[in-house]
Amino acid sequence: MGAEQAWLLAAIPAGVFFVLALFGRYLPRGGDYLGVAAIGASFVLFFFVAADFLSFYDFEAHKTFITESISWSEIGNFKLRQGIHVDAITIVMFAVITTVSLMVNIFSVGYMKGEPRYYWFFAVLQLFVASMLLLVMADNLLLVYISWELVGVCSFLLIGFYWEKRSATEAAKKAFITTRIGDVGLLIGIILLWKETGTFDIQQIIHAAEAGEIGQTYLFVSIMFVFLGCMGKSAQFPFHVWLPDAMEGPTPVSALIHAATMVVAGVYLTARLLPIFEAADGALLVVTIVGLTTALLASLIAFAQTDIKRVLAYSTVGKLGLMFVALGAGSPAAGLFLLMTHAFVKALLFLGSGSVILGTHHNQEMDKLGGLWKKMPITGTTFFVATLALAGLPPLAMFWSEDELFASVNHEWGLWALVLAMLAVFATAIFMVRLFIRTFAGEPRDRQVHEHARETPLVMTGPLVFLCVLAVVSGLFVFNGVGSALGFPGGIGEFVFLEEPERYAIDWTLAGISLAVAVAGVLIGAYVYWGNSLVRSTRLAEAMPRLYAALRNKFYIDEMYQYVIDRGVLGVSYVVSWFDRYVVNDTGVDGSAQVTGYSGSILKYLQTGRVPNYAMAITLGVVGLTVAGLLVRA
Amino acid sequence: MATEVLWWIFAVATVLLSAGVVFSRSVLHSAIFLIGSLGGVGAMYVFLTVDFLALVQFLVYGGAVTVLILLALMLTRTDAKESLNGTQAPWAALAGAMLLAILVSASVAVKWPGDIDDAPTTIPLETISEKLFVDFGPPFVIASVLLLVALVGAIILARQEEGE
Amino acid sequence: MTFDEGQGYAVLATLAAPLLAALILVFIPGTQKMAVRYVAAFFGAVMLGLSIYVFVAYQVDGEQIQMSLKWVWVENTAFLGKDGIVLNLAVDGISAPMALLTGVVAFAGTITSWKINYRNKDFFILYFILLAGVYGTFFSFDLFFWFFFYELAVMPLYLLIGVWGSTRKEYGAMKLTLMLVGGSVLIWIGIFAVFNEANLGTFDMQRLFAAGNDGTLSPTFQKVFFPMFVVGCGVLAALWPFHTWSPDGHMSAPTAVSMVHAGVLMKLGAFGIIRLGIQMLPVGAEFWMPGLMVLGVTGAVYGATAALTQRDFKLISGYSSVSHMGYVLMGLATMNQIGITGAVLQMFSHGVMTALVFLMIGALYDQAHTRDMKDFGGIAKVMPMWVVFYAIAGLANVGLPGLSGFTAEFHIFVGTFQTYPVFGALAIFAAALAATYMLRMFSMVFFGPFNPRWKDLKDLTPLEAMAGALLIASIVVMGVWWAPFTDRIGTTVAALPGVVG
Amino acid sequence: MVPLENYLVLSAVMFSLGVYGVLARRNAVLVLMSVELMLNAVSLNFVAFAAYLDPERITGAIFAVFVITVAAAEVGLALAIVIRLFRNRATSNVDEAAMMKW
Repeated sequence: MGAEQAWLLAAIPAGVFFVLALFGRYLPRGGDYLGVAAIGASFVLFFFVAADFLSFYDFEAHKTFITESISWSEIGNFKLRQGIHVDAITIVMFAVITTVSLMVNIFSVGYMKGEPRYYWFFAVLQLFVASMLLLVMADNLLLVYISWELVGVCSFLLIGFYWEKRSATEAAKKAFITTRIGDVGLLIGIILLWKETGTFDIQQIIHAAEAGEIGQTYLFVSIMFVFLGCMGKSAQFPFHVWLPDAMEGPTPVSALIHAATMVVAGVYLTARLLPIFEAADGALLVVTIVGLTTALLASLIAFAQTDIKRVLAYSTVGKLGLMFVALGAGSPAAGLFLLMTHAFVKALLFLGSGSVILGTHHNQEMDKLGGLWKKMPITGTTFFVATLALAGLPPLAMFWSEDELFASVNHEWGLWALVLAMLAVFATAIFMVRLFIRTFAGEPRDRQVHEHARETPLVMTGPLVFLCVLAVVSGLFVFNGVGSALGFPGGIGEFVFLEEPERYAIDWTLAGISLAVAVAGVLIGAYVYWGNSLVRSTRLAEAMPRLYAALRNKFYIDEMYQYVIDRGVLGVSYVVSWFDRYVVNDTGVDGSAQVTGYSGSILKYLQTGRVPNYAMAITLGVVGLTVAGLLVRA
Repeated sequence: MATEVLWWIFAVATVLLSAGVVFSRSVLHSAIFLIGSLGGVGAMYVFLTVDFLALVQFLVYGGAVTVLILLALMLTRTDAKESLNGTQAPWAALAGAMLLAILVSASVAVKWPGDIDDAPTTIPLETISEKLFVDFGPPFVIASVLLLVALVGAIILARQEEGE
Repeated sequence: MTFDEGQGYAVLATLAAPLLAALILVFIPGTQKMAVRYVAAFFGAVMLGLSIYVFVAYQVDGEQIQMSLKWVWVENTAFLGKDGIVLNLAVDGISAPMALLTGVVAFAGTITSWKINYRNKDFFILYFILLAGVYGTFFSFDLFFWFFFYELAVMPLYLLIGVWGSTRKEYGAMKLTLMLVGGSVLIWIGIFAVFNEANLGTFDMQRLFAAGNDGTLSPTFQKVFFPMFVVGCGVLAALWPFHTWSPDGHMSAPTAVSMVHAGVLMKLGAFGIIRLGIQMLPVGAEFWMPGLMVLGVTGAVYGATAALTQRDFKLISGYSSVSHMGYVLMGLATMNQIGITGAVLQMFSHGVMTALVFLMIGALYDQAHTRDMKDFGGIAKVMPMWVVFYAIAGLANVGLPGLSGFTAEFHIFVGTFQTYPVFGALAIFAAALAATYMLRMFSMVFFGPFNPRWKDLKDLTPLEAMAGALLIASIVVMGVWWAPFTDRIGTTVAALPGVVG
Repeated sequence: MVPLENYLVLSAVMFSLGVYGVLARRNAVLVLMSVELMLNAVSLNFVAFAAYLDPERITGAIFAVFVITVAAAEVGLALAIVIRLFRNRATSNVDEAAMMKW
């Protein structure tokens, strides 16, 4: 089992998908064990792949990849190959995806118990993971696009899992269509890159871009189209609207979407193609600006949300923005490191909130929760750790990754970007504390909910604990010592890099500021939201009613889109339908038929029905034709 | 010379009789003129030395057809006061005249190949029979079937049905 | 008997099977409805088998035109010279997948029609005659017979829709037939013009193709008559703005006829553009292709836009057919190898997926007797298998990778970008619109709160499921492993005149 | 001797008279008689051509035989129709039988 067989990682869950989809309903327990086993197998295989990859690793050149491809189709010069490409980025993504997916799968066994279509949930989950794994190991953009779309359709199926609920269906539709609009850009970008380089192979395209074989403007335009796809998938402004609504799916699905699959696809692809972004002047700046805008916007909106999952969703949007900021600073290490730590933390948070939801019998409104820590100690503790981690407190994972981020942003763009990024982190700290306090701490707001709350079974708390450990330690991967001890060439910066490896050195000033920001955020949050009365926060909201309303309504972006869709897109469709019905069909087609009929109704009077008239017509016709013929000949 | 004079007499007679058919004010007269006219054509066949055809002409037209027509006239008595001509008679005259002009000018203007001024070549009966029964055998048979069909059809059409 | 000749008989058998079926059915009394069904199903299976054989037996690295079989019909009379009219059957890389498509859709349609009870003997006779026409058009390399079979395929539609149809069937049938016949007239005029201009005294396509290439058909002539063929065939391919028969015709047609019509017959139009347009009048094609491209893009975007707000299932499918056939025309108009290959792929792909869509619509309509989407909701509760099948068809429509629609559209997009990047971008945008109207329908019909009015709906019958599974298998095979298709199509397309590699 | 043109002109005159009769007459039997005139004119033409221009093949003469045959059949049928018409409509005028119009 070497890295060349990495495709097995995706193939096993994919195979199980077919088994479960076709026969799942006949299997005992809906075949959930098959699902867990499949992803467990992928998880185990990942270690073999990683070990094999590291055994190949060229410590001198500091860069290694393993690639394997087969010919797929050939039309003249248009040759398509499909294959896998395993390198450092792939290994990191594998680690994140397999780990989180496995935890989500195990958690779902408890969470989804007794749901209708239990087997179907697990089936689609397998396909979801398989597509994502395929996406990160694809060696060409065509395969990237294929798995990209498969990820999209799986998210559609999972978000809309409770299809009896109109809101779930609508959310699924919104997710699919919003990302699909980005995908239009992606496909255009891919084909534009192909047009210039004649290949879909990612490495060859990167070579071509780096060698300057593609004109600057052309390269910029095409990579921006590709980036549109990344924005859509990764819920960047202005495509971020689908992600909060995607909460309508079962909570484990949210965990998967937010942490390991779907949204990180955009980050992954940007990281993968980062050399091209670098080669195109200005592309990185666009990435940074999009990332910062999204991060700030999402952090603000999260303040005014009351649904646990919705708050978490906006925090994801914000963190995704920060990942793009990291990538925009030209540091794939920072971006992927943030992706990884965030994945563990966010999976933990979502599974934790899933645990809360199940423990309180499907209640996810913060206004009805509170004081749950005592009732649900394990969930509460892990959630607490995750909250602090997301807020960026040391020594928890996200502190280190955000530190890396700040360092690279500072280095690349200077103070303005650094300040904005920190602002986003600061806001995150505040609303995460708000979330935790209102859910777990203080006095219960709804007695009934509180009394029926209970801790969830081991199959759910187990993954929580495991992820909690990762949320604490995964940040340490930044240190070279830790990396080397695990057999890696060093810390994340030495493993994933663009041009040359960066040795991690902690910048005490930045770290201090970052720490200060996080602590300040946490304290302010605690001050504002502590206690049951909500006096301070209410006063705050009342002080700025319009801002509060704007935040509460997510800056009216959804309403704006709705307006555009209703009035714009559907309006055009009505116009086209009208045009087709009345102009093309009734006027053009039926109209010509009517003209024929009308002429007939006039000309019919020529048919007197009297034989002599007809005979006369014939005779005159003969005479006329003869004369005409003679004239023509003369 | 004698043939020519004779021809002219017959030709003028034929034309006059034909005119009688279409201009006469009595149906019966028309029918009688028609007999004459058809006989004139038969005479023309004689001039053209196709005696067999002349014979057929006299038998079929002079005999069968005219009898049929007379029979039909008797069965469909018409009101004597009624005009025999339709409203488009003047136009019909015009159309006929135009057609005549075209036909005559065409017959005169065309330069026919071959020997056209001399007497026509005699066509012996043997040639006709050979052509008719050997070369045109199948059409001949078909024509006979056609006659039979027409006969049956005519009977069916003209038959008095029950309840009429 | 050489190998090739033997295979020629396979082609002849494929063409003869539906005719034989129609002939046998004539002698079965109309009251023996089960016997009629068994005979029809048997011949459907035979056709499927033979079609698969023809597709597989086509040698990828052999000559372009294989399995040839000639039977001189009329020659050396009046205006016809040597090989005047020849029943010239053969297969090339484009007609091989088309034959396969016909076999698949025909078989699916046959077993779907199992439940037809009203005059099913007459239905099947007409149905098989139509199929014979389709096969004949795909196989004929003689202009006369090409047109003969083309008309043979179009004519039975009138009766099939007019007698066995539903909603406004007389109107739909009449409009469809008149528009298609109008197109045929243009083709017929064009065929005689070509015959006259080439002055070879033959309707043999290959000699006429040669005439088109070596200048016997003058450039001016080609430029004048190319639009005639394109419009004439384009009517059948739902070329914008001659597409309006498609929504109405599909709305009225019975299930199997919709399947065969949208699945196969519409492809005859595009096929005709390849055969008569690109192959016979290459200069005209080169001159007019930008215009066809514009019409194709218009159709693609227009159809997708109009489908957004429809409420009748069949209208959605009708408009989406307009949109997808727009892609086919775009692919043809690229005049490069990838684009035209993509167009043929799309012909196949659209055939199977639309057949599946109409199969599903029929399965619902037969029970619900309404097609207004607003009436439904949460159907997934009572008809889960139906929903899965329909969803697969819909997603193929949307161009989801792994299903045939993506394979085809991807090639078309790549081909279009080679020559017309802006149109390519528009087409990709139309594909996103496709996602919108499909998902809108999904969420209105499949999902949402269950409407108890439909609690008695039954899921697919085993026969329908079988037909659907066959179509889905085709969709998936082409979506995942498209090399067998591109190998066959690509080489033949490369040999078309005026096509860039 | 009599040249070919004479026959042609004669037949042309007869034919035109027949045409006039067909167009002008109302009585169906008279129309039929005029048709006979036209047919005879045509036959005469055929025979004349055969005798003058094509004495070997004499297709014209043979054709005349067929014309006479067909004419006989036609007269039989036409008169049957006339009788039928008269019986149904009590008229044999062709311009009164206009049932087939729109």
